[in-house]
Amino acid sequence: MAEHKKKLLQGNEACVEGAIYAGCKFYAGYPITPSTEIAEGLSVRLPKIGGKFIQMEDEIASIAAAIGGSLAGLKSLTATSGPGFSLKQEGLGYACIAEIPLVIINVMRGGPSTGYPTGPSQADIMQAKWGTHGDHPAIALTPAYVQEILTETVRAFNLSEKYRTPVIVLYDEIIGHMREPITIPEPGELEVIDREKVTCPPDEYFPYDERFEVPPLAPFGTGYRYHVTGLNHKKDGFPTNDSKQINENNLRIMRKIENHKAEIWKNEEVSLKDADVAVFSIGSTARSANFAVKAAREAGIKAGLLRPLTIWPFPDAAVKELAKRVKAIIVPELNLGQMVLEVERCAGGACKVEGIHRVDGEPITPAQILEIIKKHAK
Amino acid sequence: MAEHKKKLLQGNEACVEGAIYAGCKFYAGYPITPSTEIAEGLSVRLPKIGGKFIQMEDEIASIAAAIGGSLAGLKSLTATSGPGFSLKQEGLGYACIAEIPLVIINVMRGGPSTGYPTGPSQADIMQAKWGTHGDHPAIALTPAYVQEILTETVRAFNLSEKYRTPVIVLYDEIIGHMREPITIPEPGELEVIDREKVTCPPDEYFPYDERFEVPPLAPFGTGYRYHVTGLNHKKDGFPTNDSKQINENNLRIMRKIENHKAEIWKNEEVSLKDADVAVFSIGSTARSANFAVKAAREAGIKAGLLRPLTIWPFPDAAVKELAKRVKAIIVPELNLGQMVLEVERCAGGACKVEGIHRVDGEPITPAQILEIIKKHAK
Amino acid sequence: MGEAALKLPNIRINEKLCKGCSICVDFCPTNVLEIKGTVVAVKDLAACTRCQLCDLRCPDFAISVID
Amino acid sequence: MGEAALKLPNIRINEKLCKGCSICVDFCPTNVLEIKGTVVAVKDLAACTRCQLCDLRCPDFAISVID
Amino acid sequence: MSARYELRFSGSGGQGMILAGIIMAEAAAIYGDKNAVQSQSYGPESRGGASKAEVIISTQPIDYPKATAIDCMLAMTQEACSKYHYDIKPGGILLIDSNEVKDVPKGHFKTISFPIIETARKELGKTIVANIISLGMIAELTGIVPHEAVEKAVLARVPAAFVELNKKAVQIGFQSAKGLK
Amino acid sequence: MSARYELRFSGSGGQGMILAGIIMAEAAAIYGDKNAVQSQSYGPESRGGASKAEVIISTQPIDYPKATAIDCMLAMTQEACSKYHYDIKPGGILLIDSNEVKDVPKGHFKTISFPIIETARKELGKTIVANIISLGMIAELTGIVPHEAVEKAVLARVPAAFVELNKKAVQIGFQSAKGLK
Amino acid sequence: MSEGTVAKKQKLSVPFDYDKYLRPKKLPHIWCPGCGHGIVLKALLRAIEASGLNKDDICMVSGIGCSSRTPGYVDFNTMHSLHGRAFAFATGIKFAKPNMKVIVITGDGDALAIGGNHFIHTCRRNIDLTVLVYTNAIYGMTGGQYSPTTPLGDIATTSRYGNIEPPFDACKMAEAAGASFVARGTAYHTLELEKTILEAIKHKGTSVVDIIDACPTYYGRMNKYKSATHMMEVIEKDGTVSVKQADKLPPEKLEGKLLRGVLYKTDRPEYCEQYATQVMGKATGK
Amino acid sequence: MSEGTVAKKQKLSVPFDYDKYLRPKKLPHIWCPGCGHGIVLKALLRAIEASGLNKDDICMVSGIGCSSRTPGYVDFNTMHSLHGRAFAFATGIKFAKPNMKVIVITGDGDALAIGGNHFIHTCRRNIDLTVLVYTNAIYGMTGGQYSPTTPLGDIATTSRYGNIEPPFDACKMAEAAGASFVARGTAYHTLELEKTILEAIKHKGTSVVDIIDACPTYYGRMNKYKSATHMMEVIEKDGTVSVKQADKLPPEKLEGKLLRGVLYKTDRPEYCEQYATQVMGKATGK
Ligand SMILES: Cc1ncc(C[n+]2csc(CCOP(=O)(O)OP(=O)(O)O)c2C)c(N)n1
Ligand SMILES: Cc1ncc(C[n+]2csc(CCOP(=O)(O)OP(=O)(O)O)c2C)c(N)n1
Ligand code: SF4
Ligand code: SF4
Ligand code: SF4
Ligand code: SF4
Ligand code: SF4
Ligand code: SF4
Ligand SMILES: [Mg+2]
Ligand SMILES: [Mg+2]
Repeated sequence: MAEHKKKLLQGNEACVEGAIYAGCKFYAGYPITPSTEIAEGLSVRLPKIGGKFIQMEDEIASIAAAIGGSLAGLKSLTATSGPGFSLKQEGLGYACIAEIPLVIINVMRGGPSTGYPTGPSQADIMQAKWGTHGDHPAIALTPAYVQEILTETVRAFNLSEKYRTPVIVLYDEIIGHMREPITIPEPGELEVIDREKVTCPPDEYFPYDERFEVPPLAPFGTGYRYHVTGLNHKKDGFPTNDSKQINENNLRIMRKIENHKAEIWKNEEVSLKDADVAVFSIGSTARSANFAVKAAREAGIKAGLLRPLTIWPFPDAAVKELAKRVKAIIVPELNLGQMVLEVERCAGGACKVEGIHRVDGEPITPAQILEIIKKHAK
Repeated sequence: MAEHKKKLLQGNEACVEGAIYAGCKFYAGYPITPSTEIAEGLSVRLPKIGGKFIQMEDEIASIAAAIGGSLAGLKSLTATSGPGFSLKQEGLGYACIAEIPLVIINVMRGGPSTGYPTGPSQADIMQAKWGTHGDHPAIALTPAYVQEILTETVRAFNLSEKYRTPVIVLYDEIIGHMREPITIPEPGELEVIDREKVTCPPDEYFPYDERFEVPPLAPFGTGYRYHVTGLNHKKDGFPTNDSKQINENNLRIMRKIENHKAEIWKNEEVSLKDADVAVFSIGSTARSANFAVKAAREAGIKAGLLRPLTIWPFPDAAVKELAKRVKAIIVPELNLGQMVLEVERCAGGACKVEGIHRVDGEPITPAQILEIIKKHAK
Repeated sequence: MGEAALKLPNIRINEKLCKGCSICVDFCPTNVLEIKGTVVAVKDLAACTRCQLCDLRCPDFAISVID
Repeated sequence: MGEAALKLPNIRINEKLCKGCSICVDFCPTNVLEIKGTVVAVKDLAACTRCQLCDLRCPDFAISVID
Repeated sequence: MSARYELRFSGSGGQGMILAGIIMAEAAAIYGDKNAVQSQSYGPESRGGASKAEVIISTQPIDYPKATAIDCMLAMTQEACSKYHYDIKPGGILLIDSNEVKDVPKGHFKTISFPIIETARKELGKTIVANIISLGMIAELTGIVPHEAVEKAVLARVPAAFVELNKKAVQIGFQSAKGLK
Repeated sequence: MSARYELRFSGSGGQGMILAGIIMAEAAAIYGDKNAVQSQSYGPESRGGASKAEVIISTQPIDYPKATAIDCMLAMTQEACSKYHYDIKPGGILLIDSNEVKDVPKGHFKTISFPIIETARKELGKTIVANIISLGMIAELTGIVPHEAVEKAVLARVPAAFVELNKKAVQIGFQSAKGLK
Repeated sequence: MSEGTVAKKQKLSVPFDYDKYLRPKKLPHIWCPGCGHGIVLKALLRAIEASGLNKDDICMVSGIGCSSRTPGYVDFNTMHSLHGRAFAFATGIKFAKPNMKVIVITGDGDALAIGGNHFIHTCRRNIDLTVLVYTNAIYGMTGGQYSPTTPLGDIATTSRYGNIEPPFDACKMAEAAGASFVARGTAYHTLELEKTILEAIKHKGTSVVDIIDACPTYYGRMNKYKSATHMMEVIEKDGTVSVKQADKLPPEKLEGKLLRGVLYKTDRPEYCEQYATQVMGKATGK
Repeated sequence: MSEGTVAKKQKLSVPFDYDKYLRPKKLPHIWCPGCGHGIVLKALLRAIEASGLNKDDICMVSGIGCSSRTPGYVDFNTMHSLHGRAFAFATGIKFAKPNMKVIVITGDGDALAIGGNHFIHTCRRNIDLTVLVYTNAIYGMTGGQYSPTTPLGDIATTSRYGNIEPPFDACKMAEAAGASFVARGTAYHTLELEKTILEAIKHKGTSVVDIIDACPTYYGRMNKYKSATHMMEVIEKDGTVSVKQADKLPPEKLEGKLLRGVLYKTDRPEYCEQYATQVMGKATGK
């Protein structure tokens, strides 16, 4: 039975399956390597299930249309890669302050600029948090396996609807394009969170009601007429000039994520309990790390892996705790040093922190990681 | 004599003076509060001195045109604020990898999104480093006084020409719009670095020659015909597929800044030598901090101020050293916690680090800072 | 109708909304209105022809004329 | 001129550049060319009218005809 | 810090409060021998509503550019007066337009009333120079900058055609304030 | 890790190397009882040039998806062969098209030559199925996946009109390889 | 035909109850004394009344600018989005909920400078959006820089020596890009504008109305107009000719004048309908 | 008139020495077998030869796409910029160095999808750029998604059920936006194209040449064209009519056909010149 559900899919195809499973009904995007297969897949699938696909004139229009689709009540997705992700930054900030659920996929390729379009990279991690101007909440998920791209895409939609905020899914070209056998879950097998329905009378509805941690969002056209703006606003959505309200507006959108970090975090641990040396890694690099950790264990070294599936909010609690009980944390990443800065900060001097960085378009190999593990195990 | 040169100018007007002094001959921009006065000033001034001003159709076109102007040999500037800065991110990455000198001013206003357009903010600091996709070098300067906006604008042009890289000047709306008496320096009073002239025969010219740390840039139209691309490229500027060369390309643009951090850094210290409690602050907030530090000293507390004028590359050496000899570093900033993360990382647990954050559109007052200084002095 | 013609129109001015831009004054064909201080005022009600131009062109929802 | 007409044209093919797209073959009015393996080859040089269409439409700088 | 003198000019957008602030700062720092910084607050629209300009004058470098305890504040409208008077320091001065500000705030400061706009209209036929009259008055009331410096600063900022008008306005300000101290 | 079996299919863009890799992975993981991952490398243009697909087959979960030491590699062109043969492991297999690869690389692996494309043309009249023939050969040479699984996987991937053609191709592959072991 | 005569001919139910469509607590609006944006808004509200649409079914989306503040004052589903991007946000909303009437309010800067690409692509798709461009020849919100509709030679804070960039004709652009309804109106001709907007709202497909109105604060002051009234008379009244009149006028009388009224109208398949029938239809095998 | 006849009439110096303008080491280029981009490039190089311009004075700027790879192969001052932004980069270069001849190479996606706004603003300013749009009705580089010029009903990887977005007419758009020279050519009519490009290069002001060429790999395959040749015959030869012929043809014969040749040409002040005389002139009191 289960065998029939097993398929050999590309990471990007699994993303399509995840979106469909999560109830995504709206996709707006603009093609870019190596994320295009997501758009291609959804252009075929969505209209079959009453969903809509639109190819917009650019990435800016894509995120705007996706926000519009979401505000009109459809779970919405846009997918892109580096250059397109940079262009979407202004729209991302809008979704944050207007509190519109939205999922954004960034299949990371070599940068900066046009860089190395067909090469893998993990160099947009910091951008996922800091790319748009002003302070804003950030949730970003980092699957490493094709099956996980499916489940994390579903989780991204869930978090985005639950917290009324854009959620980013980051994965590198390697897992975006590689194929693995995966199982499409049965309906009901994975949790799917739908937008909370608004039931109060329209004149009692405030789209940014501070009484709620996450005020429910009534889709446009459902009888709740209200105002949405990217300006700092009051609970009724209208712009304000009052410093108290501006403050409250800015803090509330952060708080709703900050207060629920523990629920948003998701870490996978591999033989970490008794580890002397830990590896902290995501995506395809974490797969190398996993291989290396197993090899280290075989060689008698107590190595372990902390693999965050939520990179933003940064898993600081886990890293702080870990730093106290290991000699070193090794941070291999396909960039010139991003997560390693956060790990260093959280470690606060409690253990050594060493990054392994690679930006030549090739993956970090298990051997590279193993070597550094051995160095710190001594 | 000097009196006649003294003028009461707005921060943004001082930026205009700085640009003119530095030899800026090309401005391309799109209006946005609170940076518009820079464009307005240069639209009047540039054509008087043989320079060119163009108002483009948006911020993306603005940074592109400015890069074009620079490649054609003119020192070029573009200025903007939050939303426009987000839109310029893709172009910024292009300037980094193509190594085109360029100065970008971001007069910071309340964000995220449209936010609070007339309110001050310091919430684009992390964006200045991480806003564009992929790894890339970043230089960002942070003046705090009107006079300093002039001198730092000149320094920005100098660094950008010297290192063939975009340089960002970040200041908040308060100093952008406030007026102070300033002195326009005489020609020769400040150093002005012009682009190194290329003299080799055209067939020996390689725009990305690895033999130089910073290969000189021959402007388009001067007989050196070469290729410029945002793809990873070889020394001749043509795209490459070779992992060694991709690696070298990515590392070299970082290295040229990394190796010269000490020259790029610029810190002002106020009574820091014997300080027990230090404040780390930039822009208008540093002015409050200065006030607070003096008040603390008057109250017998050994407080001091470390005020970086170069925020990127982050002054890690100074902070690391400082952390070892103070009880606490206080980081007041008009955001919800940006520089404080870097300070924490550099402190590495050696002293306490506490941020003071404010995002209600009002400045952080000296009293707010003094209170925290007192707390840590105990 | 004849009766209505005899009755003077009722020109309602919302002083809180009027910004004194003078558009209604300038376009009134029969000089009914004037600016007084910073807002509009009726100067010659009898001359009003109920043409509605003042209302139609007021940018501020500040004036209306009721038959 | 008469002499030139007698002389056969020189059709130069750069096999390193030819991608075998067949455009030159298809548009040659007198069937001079053919695809051999993966690249173009001359089949009937005598038929060549020197019309240059093969050169003009070759996307790959791979063929030229010298009088 | 005691050398710090804080002024606030408030009124409605269009009454020239920012210009008054700029001129005062120039009088102190360009035509006088002090330091000065001038700043202002905009509403989010950058147009309309209450408007304020602040000037800090000091013999020392000025760090914090915003008011902390106002030495002298001008209020040309009721809205501005009510909104902004709260941080006048004990012993400070509040100068109000007597025709505009009817609800006079109470506090440990000295309130001086004068029909500034009316004076501008009556004496000079132009209400537009009310800000310059008030500038003269403040110079006289506070003594923080010499009259000559204020006059020079005013004249440097106005177009040639309005030199005489403004000269008169600032003098009227000096004179009017004399009797009010 | 010893359970890890690494395959590489290389040739030029358009020869169906990636499809061959996908089918092999499906044979192992969908129609067989193993795990498999398939990955590929593109040039920066995503078109033309040498192309390679890699398949890792294992009885255990597969972490690192790229080749570390190749058990069996196919090279359909000289360029691909020269570029990609370097990490075949000692004792591994290199299958080459004997008409295409003239400069046969040396190493501690077993090289097997066969006119794959020519066979496709001669036996089936279509060079397009050369990749399927090679797939059958590799299945036979390596024994890593059962023939039935390979056949099922091939047939599931091809359009109905080409079922017979491909069935024949894969059988030719199985047969041709038998004598070459 | 003067606007006065029109007023008499057009059956007016006066005074019009604007409050029905306003969020009255939000007034006074932020627009300067004499700003044309308020006049345009009134014409729009009357057109909406005439259209018989239900408030719940109307969505209004704007970008950033003085004009783009309009949605804040009206009691519909309203969105004040990003500078230049209103079209794209609106496309998402409309495509997701095709039964809503989606109106885009935008300024000449918002629509034609930063938003130019979304403007033309909206027209090309012929998605059913009603687009009102408030064309005041300036960037009002940022304090008076020249816009893509500022006439040649005119003064703005970034063209102190006179503007050298030729202005766009939004109507020509819309038509070339594929909009199926293209019209122009002015704030001065407010009743005619109401009719034009009503026609635009009723049209199925992208309808663009370019509306000439005045920014007395910046454009007016810098270009020596004495008042808002003066601007309305010179620019809107004397500077335009209705298409109907234009037919009867000799070419010299038309020179330098913009045409008012419905300039282009055609019947082309609408995007959302096409998607429903062509794409979803084929995908589901219907 | 067939291209063969043209070939005979137009004085050909054959074989043309393309190497003079190429960076021969960079060949073979990355384009697929039969891709029209190479044919267009050759016409361009011949036109440049005919223009007599010096290589040092020529700058070529492109965006991103297969077409935008052109600058890498030619020996000028070349810039491969960002997707859609070539116009803006080129504007900066031209404005900074008005003596250079700046040529923009762009694709239908690059120019008309993401770059649409810069395209129309370039035309509006009438800055002296020669713009060649390689229109192959597809996004080639990313593997065959529909573009703003894909015909209705056609198949692409994102329009598997048939495209429902009406295509742009780049020439109409350019003219409406203000370009002072607008023309169309095809790769098939390569000599005519050469002449058209030469005229565009010689023109002062923004000149736009929309060039229909073929992407056999994606657009061709998905839409059942047998070969590059087949595409050139059906789309380029039979699908277009030259303006000269068009005058003589009855309307039914023109239906569904695109016009070739110079479609619009006028003399309007050029941006850089205006800046020099109007702005710098006034600023310096000259
Ligand atoms: C990305 C971005 N760039 C610039 C701005 C600044 N800005 C706000 S409104 C505006 C122009 C508005 O002009 P227009 O659309 O004509 O509206 P008006 O104010 O004239 O009604 C500009 C440039 C912004 N908010 N966002
Ligand atoms: C910002 C950004 N978005 C998307 C892409 C991906 N991309 C590269 S080329 C291209 C389309 C190219 O189409 P076209 O301009 O028609 O050129 P062609 O390849 O057809 O010649 C796209 C979408 C990119 N490089 N940058
Ligand atoms: S209704 Fe007509 S006549 Fe009466 S006040 Fe208004 S404009 Fe004047
Ligand atoms: S038009 Fe309206 S706002 Fe203007 S003066 Fe008349 S009533 Fe007042
Ligand atoms: S020149 Fe003409 S006739 Fe000769 S081969 Fe070429 S196309 Fe054929
Ligand atoms: S047209 Fe050129 S590339 Fe094509 S087959 Fe002929 S010579 Fe070869
Ligand atoms: S600035 Fe101009 S456009 Fe804006 S509200 Fe004022 S008059 Fe209207
Ligand atoms: S994909 Fe299409 S456009 Fe690109 S090179 Fe190949 S044929 Fe040309
Ligand atoms: Mg405007
Ligand atoms: Mg194309």
